[in-house]
Amino acid sequence: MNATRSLSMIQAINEALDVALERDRMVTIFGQDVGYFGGVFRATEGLQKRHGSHRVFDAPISEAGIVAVAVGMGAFGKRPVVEIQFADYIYPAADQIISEAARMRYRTCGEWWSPITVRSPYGGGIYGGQTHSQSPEGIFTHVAGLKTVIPSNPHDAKGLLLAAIEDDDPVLFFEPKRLYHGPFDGHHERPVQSWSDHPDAEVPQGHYTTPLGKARIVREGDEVTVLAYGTMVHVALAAVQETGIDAEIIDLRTLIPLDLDTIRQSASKTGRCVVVHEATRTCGFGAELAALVQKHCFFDLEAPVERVTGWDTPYPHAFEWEYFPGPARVGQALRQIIEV
Amino acid sequence: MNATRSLSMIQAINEALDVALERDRMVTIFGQDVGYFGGVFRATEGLQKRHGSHRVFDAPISEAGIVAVAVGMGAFGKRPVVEIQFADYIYPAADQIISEAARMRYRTCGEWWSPITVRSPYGGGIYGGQTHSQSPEGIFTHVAGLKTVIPSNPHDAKGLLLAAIEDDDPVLFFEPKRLYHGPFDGHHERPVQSWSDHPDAEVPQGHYTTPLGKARIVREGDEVTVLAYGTMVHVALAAVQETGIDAEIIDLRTLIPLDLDTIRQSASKTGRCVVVHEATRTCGFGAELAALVQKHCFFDLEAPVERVTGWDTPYPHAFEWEYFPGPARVGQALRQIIEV
Amino acid sequence: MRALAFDLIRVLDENHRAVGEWNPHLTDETLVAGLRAMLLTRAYDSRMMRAQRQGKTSFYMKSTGEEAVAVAAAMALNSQDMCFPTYRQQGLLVARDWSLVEMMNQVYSNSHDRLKGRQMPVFYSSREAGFFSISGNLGTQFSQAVGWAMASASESDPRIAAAWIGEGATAEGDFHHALTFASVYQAPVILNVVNNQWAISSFSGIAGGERATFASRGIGHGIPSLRVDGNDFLAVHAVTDWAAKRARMGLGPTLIELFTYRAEGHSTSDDPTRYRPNTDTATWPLGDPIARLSDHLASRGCWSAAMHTELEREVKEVVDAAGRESESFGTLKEGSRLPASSIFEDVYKIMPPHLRDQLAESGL
Amino acid sequence: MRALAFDLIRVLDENHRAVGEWNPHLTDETLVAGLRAMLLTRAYDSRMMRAQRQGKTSFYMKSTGEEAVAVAAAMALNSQDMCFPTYRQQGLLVARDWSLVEMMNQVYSNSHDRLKGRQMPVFYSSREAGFFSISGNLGTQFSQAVGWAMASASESDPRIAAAWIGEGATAEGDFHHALTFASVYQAPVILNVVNNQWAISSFSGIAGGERATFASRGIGHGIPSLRVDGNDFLAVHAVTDWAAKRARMGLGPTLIELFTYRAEGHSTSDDPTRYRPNTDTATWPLGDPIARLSDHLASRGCWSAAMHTELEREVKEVVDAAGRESESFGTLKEGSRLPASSIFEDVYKIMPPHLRDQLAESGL
Ligand SMILES: Cc1ncc(C[n+]2csc(CCOP(=O)(O)OP(=O)(O)O)c2C)c(N)n1
Ligand SMILES: Cc1ncc(C[n+]2csc(CCOP(=O)(O)OP(=O)(O)O)c2C)c(N)n1
Ligand SMILES: [Mg+2]
Ligand SMILES: [Mg+2]
Repeated sequence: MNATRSLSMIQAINEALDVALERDRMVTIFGQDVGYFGGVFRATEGLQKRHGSHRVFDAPISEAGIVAVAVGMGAFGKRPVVEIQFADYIYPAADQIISEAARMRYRTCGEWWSPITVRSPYGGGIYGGQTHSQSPEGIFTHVAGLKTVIPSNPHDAKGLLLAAIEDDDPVLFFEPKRLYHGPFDGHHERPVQSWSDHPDAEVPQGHYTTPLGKARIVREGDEVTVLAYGTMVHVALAAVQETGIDAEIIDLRTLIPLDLDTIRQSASKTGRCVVVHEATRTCGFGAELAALVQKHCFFDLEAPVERVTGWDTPYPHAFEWEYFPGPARVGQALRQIIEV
Repeated sequence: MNATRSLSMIQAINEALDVALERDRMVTIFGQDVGYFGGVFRATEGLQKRHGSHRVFDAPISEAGIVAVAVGMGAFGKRPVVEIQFADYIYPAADQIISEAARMRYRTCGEWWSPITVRSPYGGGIYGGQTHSQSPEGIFTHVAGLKTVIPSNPHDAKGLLLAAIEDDDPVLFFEPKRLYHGPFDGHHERPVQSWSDHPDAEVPQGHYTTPLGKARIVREGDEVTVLAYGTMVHVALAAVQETGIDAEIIDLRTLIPLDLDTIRQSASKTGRCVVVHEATRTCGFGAELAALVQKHCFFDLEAPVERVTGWDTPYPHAFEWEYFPGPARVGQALRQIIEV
Repeated sequence: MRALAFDLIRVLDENHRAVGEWNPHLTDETLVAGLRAMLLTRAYDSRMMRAQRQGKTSFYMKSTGEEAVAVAAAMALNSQDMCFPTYRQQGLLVARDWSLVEMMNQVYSNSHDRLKGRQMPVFYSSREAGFFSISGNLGTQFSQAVGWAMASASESDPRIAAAWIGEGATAEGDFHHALTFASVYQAPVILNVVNNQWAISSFSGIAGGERATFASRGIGHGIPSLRVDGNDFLAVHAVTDWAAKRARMGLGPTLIELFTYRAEGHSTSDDPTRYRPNTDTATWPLGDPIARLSDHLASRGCWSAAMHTELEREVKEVVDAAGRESESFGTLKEGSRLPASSIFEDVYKIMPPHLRDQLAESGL
Repeated sequence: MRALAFDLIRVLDENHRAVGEWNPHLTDETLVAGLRAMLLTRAYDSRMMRAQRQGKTSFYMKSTGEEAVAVAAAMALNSQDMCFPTYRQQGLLVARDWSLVEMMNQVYSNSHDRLKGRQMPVFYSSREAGFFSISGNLGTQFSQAVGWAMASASESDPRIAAAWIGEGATAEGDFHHALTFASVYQAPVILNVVNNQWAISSFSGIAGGERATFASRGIGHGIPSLRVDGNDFLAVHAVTDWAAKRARMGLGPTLIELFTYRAEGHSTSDDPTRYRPNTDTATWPLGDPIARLSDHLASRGCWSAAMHTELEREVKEVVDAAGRESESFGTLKEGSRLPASSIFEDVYKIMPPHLRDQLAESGL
């Protein structure tokens, strides 16, 4: 393994892009403000300077155009990595993602495909209001042909992003923006933490991949299984520490394809399962997880699968902490479920 | 109650639109080919002639433009009813539906809202291939602020459509195109049936509404609950007849807001639940139903909630009957679940 | 006519005189009112910017240098005409005498915020002021405005619609849909492209601005299109008035490109020194619209430096008084707030069962 | 230059002679090859239409009257240039000598269908023929073509891209995005708008065609734009050649409006008598492109009615032979089929666990 250093998540993402550009001349990066400026979150900082403005460049404010151009480039043989500035702005590109990228391989029987990666910061907690805080993953996990990846720490962010870029299927790579600069457990009232002392911020230099489709057991436990991804992994950890409940926390890392084996084993072992996500509840990815767990672990379950999620409302600017499923709400769900 | 006649579903929809235009001069109908021609499925036939081309007119091929214009008209005080020619073509309008129509009331605290109805034929079974067969309801049921309605017969189609139009929230009204001209139970190898003898094709004249948010128990039964909507209600009925299993079949009619009470009572009574839809499985509306039923009826369930759905693939042209969750597959699920 | 899409309509000449066929011949009173609204907008912006720096809110966006775009348009329109703005036309609200306190309450998400803390700062909405709810998703309002205008026309309502979009956001499909529908249905709408030359860090060339003017986008839709000096209050007033008259006469849409300059950063989250050489306002292309109007008034002999200074002082006082009042209702993180349970309201007209359940579950 | 977007470029005059500055001066052989490809396309269309009426497949779409649009373009392009067509440019495949049997296999979704029965009839795809997979969602290919062209340019690949869109579908955002990106990055792409005057039941005016030409949409993006008689084989060839040369020289995109006429119904699901007065092909505006090219060849003294009849007979024989061969591989509802389990393949490159489970569950 290569030597490691402690990086923030945004640095890890930047490094993954740098490595991808270095290793594969077909990798091309574009999006709004990603070129000269280096991205509003600095994910592409320095890349245009290092790799040239033919490979890293600014795009017009047209999410649909960005994805369409990526699909066309992918058909040519490029490996485009595009940025949607906020996940909330992915909807104009919905048709190109759902009708085109996701179905290209299928409708051409493998004659063409869309080896594209769509990076996008998602999630709340930065006072972004309803149009800079959304978690739209559940819309895209319904679409056959797409993969959806969400890292929870710098190490995985780099490894998963490299795996996503190298993957020949279209991948939506949602980045928990609240984790860019530090692990965040939902305690917004406490001082901001940095990644520097975090074990998962030890990022190897150079190239490595974290395979898509493999979950990670972040914490082993016997009383209840917590399924989470992105920011919510840290929230779940805080809730477990605060409640003292011996929960097994699984960081899904990839929603599609899902590591059902790991989930099944854990939920069958603990007999209880809490699903946590920031997205609105109804028809969110948690619905699928609950449906799967109740189906595959039915006879082992002691209690219904519970969901702790964002409410079925837009994300309200001034009340984001009432919307956000923080450690108190997760902890309460844990306490309740082990009583059943 | 007004006198009834037997109508096909497309006639019932046409009549609902006619009644709406007649009763409320703010109702305005537009979409591709809906004006002079009367719509590719004839849903708007004769309406332009009767109500004038200022109220019923053709729109450019721009789903996003159509919905945007409806949102603007709604803000003015009109009550637009727009048609998306096939549900597969709703994605270009995703941003205007999700970011705008769905959130207008919330973001303005009721100062503006979007009293719009988006009608769209959905579902397969007409050799439409992957872009004329989709069931995208599960994407929109995830979005707070939208209502989603799917009728299964002419009577409900008229009553629900009038209710949808009169509703002050944005409603997606998905019409099972395979039911336009007759009830269809999935037996594609059998002669086509017509609505004429069907009890639910008795449609009252004039105005009436079928309330949103109320499911209908299509068949009472004790052994298992089947949750279905649209075409699948008829498929479920066929499966029940063919298996002889005493299933309770619930036609949801409205997905959001959902009639959870009716579902809960039934599943608690039968202890078994099969969810049926034509859409792809993962993160479909069936996931939400399974998640809800296992949560609310956990201690009454004898078996895990099962889902019989379209596969997680695009809808293949020549193999649509292998994709379609027909009575054989539903019947098999029923037989299996009562064995548990 | 097509040439006007490539030209640059101006009224003020180098000597600050109003010249040429577009001269709107406005009265001194109107011009002073316009100057005051622009100064008020600028003073408002600077107080709110400071408030954000002081942590009183999360975010702010100034319109510095672009005040004429909004203020002159508002004054040329009827007060009942419906505006579909972006986040940089706060001048519309100011020129329409909408309450500064209400605006501030929104920016602070405080206990008196009419939008109940739901929207990010500057995403105002005021039905009363004919100012449509600002969307975070760029471009969406442009085609909505066309729908509103179509509805107004079909009701023979005298009100017309006006929409604004940034030159960067013209790349969104909504821009195209707006032009298409406006042209096909000849909607009574004014479609304004505010070309302030920057879209966050990207120059207008990334939106196609180096290949043709934004006004010329109208040509392919058969929409009369004008390109105007957006920092020339009189020119903006004149073209808006022309377009409004056309719309009211049933002659359909007009596209207007307002050439201006974003004199400051994109927002409080932005640092323009990272991507453009110099933010010195002295380099503003076309010149500060406020200074230019003030100079014009002086050239008419009805205005002086002293009067200008006095007006500046007066508007600052107005803004400060409003600020004090608004802050007494709380700021984002301090003072009284609305009940948090309100977050479950207005998702639907009537709260459906699942939201009632969630409200109960939330304990709010 | 801008005037060409409002004009109508023609080469053939009333006496069927090639005249004017756009005359491509093609050889007799080239023209006869073009005529043959157009006739072959028409014969193919009519056989497949009949096959659909006979229940051998679910759906079909003809290109009658628009053969020159595709065939002349294919002949002016290099055979390796990449085409992003709509469903009405089957002439591209024919002109590139792609196998008629393969095309029919796709229409029949039979056991030899390269697309494994997944796509609706006429949604061809052929990497070998440089013919991009047709999408059911109108417009999407237009902006994808720009991306392909940008990639080609950045690799200094000599191939250029060409895209087609119906005049109705220009209302989609993709059209605007294509123009924007093509202009900003000066992509080597030819953007063709096929204005056949109808979009199912709606006249081109519903797409804005009564307010301005579709070619003039390029002006606002600074894209050289030409409007051409799409039923004039020589004119289509000439403008395509001109645009291709520009693209290959690195001079960027060209927009071409091909003015033509959809002589038949939209598809086999359509009945045009319900919305337009007369489908008599004799009323074709601009005239049948095949007849016009045949007359032109006659005017050159190298073609006769007898030769035309013989060519018609020959292409019919070719089509019939292909038809027999393809039908021997099955038709939609008869004969051998591919294994149904193939529906689970190619959703992803490697079948993920949940699809393996569903495949097992399906029993296919
Ligand atoms: C659909 C969408 N995409 C991206 C963004 C992020 N964004 C916010 S403002 C902005 C720049 C807009 O520039 P312009 O349209 O020129 O307006 P200006 O800020 O100059 O007034 C961007 C990219 C957004 N809000 N919405
Ligand atoms: C996004 C989308 N919206 C609507 C349709 C339905 N549709 C199919 S063809 C057609 C008309 C297209 O007309 P035009 O673009 O002029 O092409 P033409 O058929 O004349 O070649 C429509 C509305 C579609 N396929 N895709
Ligand atoms: Mg700008
Ligand atoms: Mg057409």
